[in-house]
Amino acid sequence: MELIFEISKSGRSTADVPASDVPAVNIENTIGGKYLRNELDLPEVAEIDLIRHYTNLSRRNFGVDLGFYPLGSCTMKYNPKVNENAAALPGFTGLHPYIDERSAQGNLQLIYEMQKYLCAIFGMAEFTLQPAAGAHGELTGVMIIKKYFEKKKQKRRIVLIPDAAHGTNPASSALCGFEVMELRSNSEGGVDIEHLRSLMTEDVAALMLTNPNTLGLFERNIEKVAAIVHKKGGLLYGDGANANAFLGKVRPGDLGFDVIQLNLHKTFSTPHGGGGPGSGPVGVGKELVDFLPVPRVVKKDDKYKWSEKFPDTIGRVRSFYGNFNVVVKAYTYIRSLGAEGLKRATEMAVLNANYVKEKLKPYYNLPYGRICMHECVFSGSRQVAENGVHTTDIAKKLIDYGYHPPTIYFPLIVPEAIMIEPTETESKETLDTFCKAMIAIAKEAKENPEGVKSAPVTTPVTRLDEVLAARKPDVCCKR
Amino acid sequence: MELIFEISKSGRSTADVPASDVPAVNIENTIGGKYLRNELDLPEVAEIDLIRHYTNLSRRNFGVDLGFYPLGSCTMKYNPKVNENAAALPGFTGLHPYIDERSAQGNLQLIYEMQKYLCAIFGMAEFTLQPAAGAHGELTGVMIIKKYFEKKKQKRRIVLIPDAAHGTNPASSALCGFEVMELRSNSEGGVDIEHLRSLMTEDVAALMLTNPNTLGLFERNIEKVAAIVHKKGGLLYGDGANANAFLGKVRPGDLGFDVIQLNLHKTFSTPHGGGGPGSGPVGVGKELVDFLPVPRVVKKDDKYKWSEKFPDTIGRVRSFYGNFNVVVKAYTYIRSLGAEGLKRATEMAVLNANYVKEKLKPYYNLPYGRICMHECVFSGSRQVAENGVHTTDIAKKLIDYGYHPPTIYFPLIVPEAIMIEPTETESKETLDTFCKAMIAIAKEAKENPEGVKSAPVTTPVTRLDEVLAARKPDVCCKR
Amino acid sequence: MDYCPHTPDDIKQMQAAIGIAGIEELFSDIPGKFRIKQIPDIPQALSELETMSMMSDLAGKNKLPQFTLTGAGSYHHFVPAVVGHITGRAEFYTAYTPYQAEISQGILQAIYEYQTMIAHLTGTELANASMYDGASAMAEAVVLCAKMSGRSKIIIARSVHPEYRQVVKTYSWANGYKVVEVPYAASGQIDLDVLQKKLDDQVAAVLVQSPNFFGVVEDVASIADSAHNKGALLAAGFTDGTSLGILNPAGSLGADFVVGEGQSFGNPLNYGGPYLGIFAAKEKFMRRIPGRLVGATVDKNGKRGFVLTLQTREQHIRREKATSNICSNEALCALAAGVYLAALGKNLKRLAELNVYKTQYLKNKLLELSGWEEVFPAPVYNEFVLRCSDARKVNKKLKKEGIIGGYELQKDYPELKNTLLFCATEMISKENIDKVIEILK
Amino acid sequence: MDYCPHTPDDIKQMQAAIGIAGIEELFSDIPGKFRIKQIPDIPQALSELETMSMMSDLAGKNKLPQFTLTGAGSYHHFVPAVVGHITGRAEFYTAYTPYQAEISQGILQAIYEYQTMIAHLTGTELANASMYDGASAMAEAVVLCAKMSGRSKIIIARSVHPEYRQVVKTYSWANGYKVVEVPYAASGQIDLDVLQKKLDDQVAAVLVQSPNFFGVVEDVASIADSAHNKGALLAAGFTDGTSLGILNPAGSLGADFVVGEGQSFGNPLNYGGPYLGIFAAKEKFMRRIPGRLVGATVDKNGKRGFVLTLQTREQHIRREKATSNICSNEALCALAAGVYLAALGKNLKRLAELNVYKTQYLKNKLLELSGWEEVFPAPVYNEFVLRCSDARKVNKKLKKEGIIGGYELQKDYPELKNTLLFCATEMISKENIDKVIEILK
Ligand SMILES: Cc1ncc(COP(=O)(O)O)c(C=O)c1O
Ligand SMILES: Cc1ncc(COP(=O)(O)O)c(C=O)c1O
Repeated sequence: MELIFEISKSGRSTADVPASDVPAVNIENTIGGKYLRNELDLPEVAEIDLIRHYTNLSRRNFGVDLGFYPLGSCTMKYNPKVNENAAALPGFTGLHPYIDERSAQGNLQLIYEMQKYLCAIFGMAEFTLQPAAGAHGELTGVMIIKKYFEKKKQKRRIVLIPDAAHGTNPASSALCGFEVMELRSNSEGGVDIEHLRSLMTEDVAALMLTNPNTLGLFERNIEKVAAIVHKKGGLLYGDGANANAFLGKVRPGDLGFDVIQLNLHKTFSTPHGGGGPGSGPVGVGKELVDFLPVPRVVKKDDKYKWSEKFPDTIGRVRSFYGNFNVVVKAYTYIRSLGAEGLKRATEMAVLNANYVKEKLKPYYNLPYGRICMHECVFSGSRQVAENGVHTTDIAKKLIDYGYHPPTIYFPLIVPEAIMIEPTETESKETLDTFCKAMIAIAKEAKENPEGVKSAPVTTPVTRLDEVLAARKPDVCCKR
Repeated sequence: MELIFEISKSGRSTADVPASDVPAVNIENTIGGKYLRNELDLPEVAEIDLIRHYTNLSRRNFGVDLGFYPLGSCTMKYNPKVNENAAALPGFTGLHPYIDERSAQGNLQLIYEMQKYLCAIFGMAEFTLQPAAGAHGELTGVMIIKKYFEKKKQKRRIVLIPDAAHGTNPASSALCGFEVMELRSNSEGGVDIEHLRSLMTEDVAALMLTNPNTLGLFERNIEKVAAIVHKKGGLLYGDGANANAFLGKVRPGDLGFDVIQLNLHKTFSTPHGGGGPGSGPVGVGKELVDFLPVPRVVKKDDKYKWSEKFPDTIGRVRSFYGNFNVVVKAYTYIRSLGAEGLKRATEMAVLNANYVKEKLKPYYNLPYGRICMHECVFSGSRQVAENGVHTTDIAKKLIDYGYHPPTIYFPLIVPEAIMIEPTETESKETLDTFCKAMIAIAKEAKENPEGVKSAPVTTPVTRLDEVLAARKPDVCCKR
Repeated sequence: MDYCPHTPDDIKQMQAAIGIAGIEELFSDIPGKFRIKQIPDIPQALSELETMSMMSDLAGKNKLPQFTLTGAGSYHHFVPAVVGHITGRAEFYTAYTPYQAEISQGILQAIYEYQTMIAHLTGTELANASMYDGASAMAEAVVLCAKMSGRSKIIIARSVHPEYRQVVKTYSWANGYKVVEVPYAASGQIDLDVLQKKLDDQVAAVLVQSPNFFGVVEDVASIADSAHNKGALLAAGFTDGTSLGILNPAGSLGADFVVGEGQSFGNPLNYGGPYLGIFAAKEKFMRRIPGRLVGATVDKNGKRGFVLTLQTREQHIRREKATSNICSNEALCALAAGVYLAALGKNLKRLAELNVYKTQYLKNKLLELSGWEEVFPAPVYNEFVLRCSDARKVNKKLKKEGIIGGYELQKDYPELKNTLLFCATEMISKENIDKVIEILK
Repeated sequence: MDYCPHTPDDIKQMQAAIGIAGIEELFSDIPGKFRIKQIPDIPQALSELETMSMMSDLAGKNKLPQFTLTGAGSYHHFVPAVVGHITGRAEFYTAYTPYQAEISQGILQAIYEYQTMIAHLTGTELANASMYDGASAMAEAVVLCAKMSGRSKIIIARSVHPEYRQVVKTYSWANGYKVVEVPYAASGQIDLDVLQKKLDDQVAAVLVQSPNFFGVVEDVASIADSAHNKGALLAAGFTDGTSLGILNPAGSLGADFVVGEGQSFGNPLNYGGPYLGIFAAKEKFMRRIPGRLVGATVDKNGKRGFVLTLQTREQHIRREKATSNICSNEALCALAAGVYLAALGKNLKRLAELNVYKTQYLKNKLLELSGWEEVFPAPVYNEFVLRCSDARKVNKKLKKEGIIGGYELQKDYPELKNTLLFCATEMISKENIDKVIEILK
């Protein structure tokens, strides 16, 4: 397709500007010539052409609304439409962040209650909704940990992170000045307890644990893990991106987690927007409440207001109050599902993942044979060894079957990883046809590996040259 | 794609029903068993599956927002998004038709003003917005004519209709109890004046004229035509579906038209919705105002109200007040364009049509070589004669080029008609690439007629068996 | 605003290609004396910002009620979010009638599914792709019955929606049919005795609604028998489509045609339109019914696909001999109805039951007030008629609190003085009803 | 509501396939003592109707003002209708980050176009696919500058948005950087003398905004010179992005990074979020900047296509050595910004001019009132600071009429007692302003 710049023609525009109802002033005199720009190089397109351009672009994009999207670790569940409609109410979209609190009682109540609900669901003492995404929440969480030890006057340099962890975990720790040490997984896909014992010194601020981890496996020894960490005065951080696995089943706070970040755009069904906006609330145990970012909503006599009076706060991690409108969608979701609905979501998510695991395990290598939680991780190693067909090839072939591929090559500890997260909103029929496709691909990999390797063929472009893209980067159209 | 019934599974649903907050009553006792149904055979689908079903269906449909849609006589201009947003305001969508008039002053004002604007644009004395589409407007207009003569105690049986007219014209006349007589076109594509003279007796109630007609040609002798009809006491009815050709250029009222119906979903850019809703206002000259349908909006002391006090009215042609929300969009359009904008729309529409006509006339038979108005009509007869390629084939081939085909096989007086209406919202670039495609098809028709005849090949289905559909009709899925 | 993409340079080039020196030349066929320079009396063009603010102001001049207790042919039901998300897909709403089937499979299949759902719901064997509204659907049934039978007398129950009766009368007048009204009995149902008396071998069609305008469920089976006994056809309508969630549909009770308003199925109130006319029929009428029909067929490779079919009934083929003049219908409203019905599924029954609960609660609460009495004893769905001492005053009181009260029947039925037609859908909460009672106490 | 399509029968079959007797078995890895039966303290599930009515009630507890004269980092601009129609396309908003390029060309190309527009607009050579917001974009620039230079002192103008300064301080504290604030001069611009004094060879980055928090346009060229003289990098922000319609962008004036809030471009106020952080840079920083980057490339057939590129900067490849930890960004907001900028095109200049006209009119009218005086003489875009006798009282008076007044600067700048930061965009009409003057007279 043409670029918007390529259909631009001088003199056209979509949006017009009203004539001024106040006197015009001379801009040069008012602002000063040296501050003004000479050119303004933006595309010039008529409304019909703009709409066609972006509408046709949208048709080259795959979303959950088109079909199955089993992208592991991303929890691409269906995004209920009522959430969208609720969040679009002008009472929510139209408020300026600095409007007086009396005019924003609806928003403040929503934020306050959302925090309470999250506390109830996760067993934490308090939540902040300020972080804008999961990784932002991690950073906030790690900052809280840093502040905690600063307050205690303890200098701890290290954060322990399992080898299976998501890349944001080490990156967030590093962005907070910590040194990262990798914790090995054991043969069962859990924490290598001995290794943890050996690493867990008084120089360790925290263990960042994803539970269930990125293999989709629940840490059976969680009690022991928490004890080891706490014994040395360390804190247990939970990456809650996988929370869809345990709503209504277990609460991280009860398991000993001191800090946890959530991904509302995963667990709580807010749409991912092609890469955001998300929302990454952070929950903490009692000990850490004072360090939460400001401002925080406080309730007094049935009125809500913002307060910055928390002297031990880490400060702010974002302007205003976070991705408020995303929170509205997640709030709507929680209210419409209720406790029973959230539990059922988790149960069906785990049921779906185990079902897919069982169906596919005769055809693909399953590195960890345990019951999985909300996702299952296969390895394409058999296909590589036997047919030279890589996981990428399998993924691309799935596109031709009408599916978004699973997450691939993550977690890093599984070679040729294929990480399938069906989510609870998919029906048995969908899983059955998906598994059929996966099985057909396994067969084709044997019988006609080239057919798999040349996929996809049904897309507007075939496989793209990523090496070229990185070697000769073109990230800005030069006209 | 599967039918919604084929993905149905007992026990699923998308929309739930709240628990009752009032006491339940026994339905059998309350209503009586004999009045109750036993089964309710509706599809049962989860929200995710419903959304995927209809979203994927939508992707098998072509709209103006995807590309060029030169469907002659249908004026498939771009539908501005601001109109959609204005019409979606809850103040417009949320009102019950029987709400008291004081609570509906906004709507009443809009209707009142819309009628005035249409009067100004078309030079008529009064308008009604009650008819729901063009054909409904025609029927209303013909009823008004019938009433007029009834009132005059004249029994006129006949309505004259040119051979080039749209099928709704004779059908509407017949639905009003008139006998239809066909008026011949002359070699120039205009009214055969002599034939008109010979047919125009005192038994003729009206001449139904489309001007410009369905050949896209303006009736040069309109003054003479009107005089002949009026001389015999007949009325001149204008099918205003082609009004996009003359906004701000000429007013039907000035030309002698006594009644005219409009198609807001053509001329005034309201989207066509895949076949409706439309809106077909009817305008009349002074003589006919009393016969308009009721209720009518009247204004008194800056307040608006509905009135039924028009004893000579034909009555009602529809419940309530017509397709009000469609009118909102057309009103928005008129207000945003203003007089200048409407004129410019017409000018560019006519310019575009003539441009296409000039570009394509070396390649396709042009039965009438005159300057055209907002559309031009070619004939595929050359391609039939030389290559056995029919207009249908050309149309289907255009689909493979990414275009919606023009109207074909209409008007009936042009063999193998290809009726192209570009509308004013299309750019020169779009017309140029479209013409290139048309020229390429003309070439392919010569060089590889089978290639044209086997089109389309890029669609989810190839050519469909219409004969089978009519011979063994399946209009309701039997499960 | 200006939606034409033409730059001055484009215009110059295009003029040159056509061989004209100025746009005005293109209008030379219009006799000069009639040509105008500008439309008079139209307000100035507005920018998009000005347009939206002007339109918001206008919408703001309407006063949305807290809630409304009037139905009377237009029903406030909850519209599930999915409906708007689907009808808002540009591929659907910016398309024309699907003349070119290969690139219109989306709307064609959706309408085929709609037809099927409506046929099942109405107890008939088929339904068309939609008519303008319930009233015109009924009027078209009249025309069809008269044409098929060669008879020209039409019997209509007085308990049919007053506006529908007006539309039927207008169409009948235009075609020279005679319309005879049959009164309602004390029960609120049609007076079967009078009906039988008026039925003769000149009657083409009998028209009733069930539920009728008073909310009362008619004994359609008996009416059908009476009509058929005299060789007349029965076209039965309904008021609120959601009643079909529990009521035995007229199609199953012998009606030849089921016609009615489909607004209840996912279409907003919209001050009366756009709505959609439902037209369903027994199979034997397939080749005669008005309106578009989508049919299933196969493509060259044997793959299922959908087309507009049986077009020889239609105006563009048959012209003055067509069954009807309808061309554009209400496709997008039918799409909404299809999505709505697919979304509810069997829950339509529960929704209908909920409507009954609310209605009975409202009715019983009102009847507890002094001076209120029931007018019709026959069973009702979600509307009912009560008499009180001063209907206008009741509505005024409610209006003050932002509540739209009942429909005052006296306007259309002079004999029904101080009666109000109330409606309670799922949108009315117990709290709402209790408030009404509080106000009227 | 329940979004799981599982019927009891489905569940039974799936359990059998897995070989379990009940769902609970799937949770057996969770130590029994921690397992709960139900989440406590969550309100009961709601139907869709109840959900919407509950949410409407909640939204109704907010009071939308008639209009607002506060900007201060969040700007009320008109959003052309096209923006919502595009971001409302399900293919866009229900997609994840485009890891699989072949079925994500839509968002990839749209973001590539966004990157290009932002680069041009900011006078830089490239821009990333978005950050969380303006404040975190600035903070990420700090981290990058410090990492690249090995220096750890950060200079920030006190005229930078107070919340941005707080975010910068938080990130800096976490990384052990020292943040030094430079005061504003009497003009309202940064005090260049103090800046120069504080600049030493330990300074990694200088941070300013232009327009700054007071609405004042900074002399970015001079600031850039000063910074570069000491080997420091300049990250220049802005407040209202529409100012770039007329102002010479910081990128053209020597800034190494242009960071700021993109909300003004087609994103609603939304009570502060989601917004989008703009991060633009000179070409030489391409392989170091945080955030996603879309790049053009070709497919196997040589056809142009787009991919996420230079991913070795990112956390999923480099983990703790990554440039930043950012993963999800604000793609849909960036899409909105791209559509907005493409919709306005060169009209962005006219829009910016209109903002200036409105602002000057408001300012001059207020200055005509007795007791009002200008605080800063330097040129402004669409915000300005005035002093009056009682700022709180002014806002209270306006509030009574449903108008949000100016931002009270005293909260963040104790020395600026009784000063108000006003903003007038194209959304404020002359009538609005005249009304304000009438109220304050
Ligand atoms: C396990 C895990 N943690 C953290 C994140 C980061 O979340 P976000 O993309 O919202 O920053 C992800 C996202 O992919 C994840 O899968
Ligand atoms: C010339 C003409 N007249 C009348 C009509 C009928 O209009 P509608 O489809 O709105 O009933 C049409 C529609 O195609 C038309 O082209």
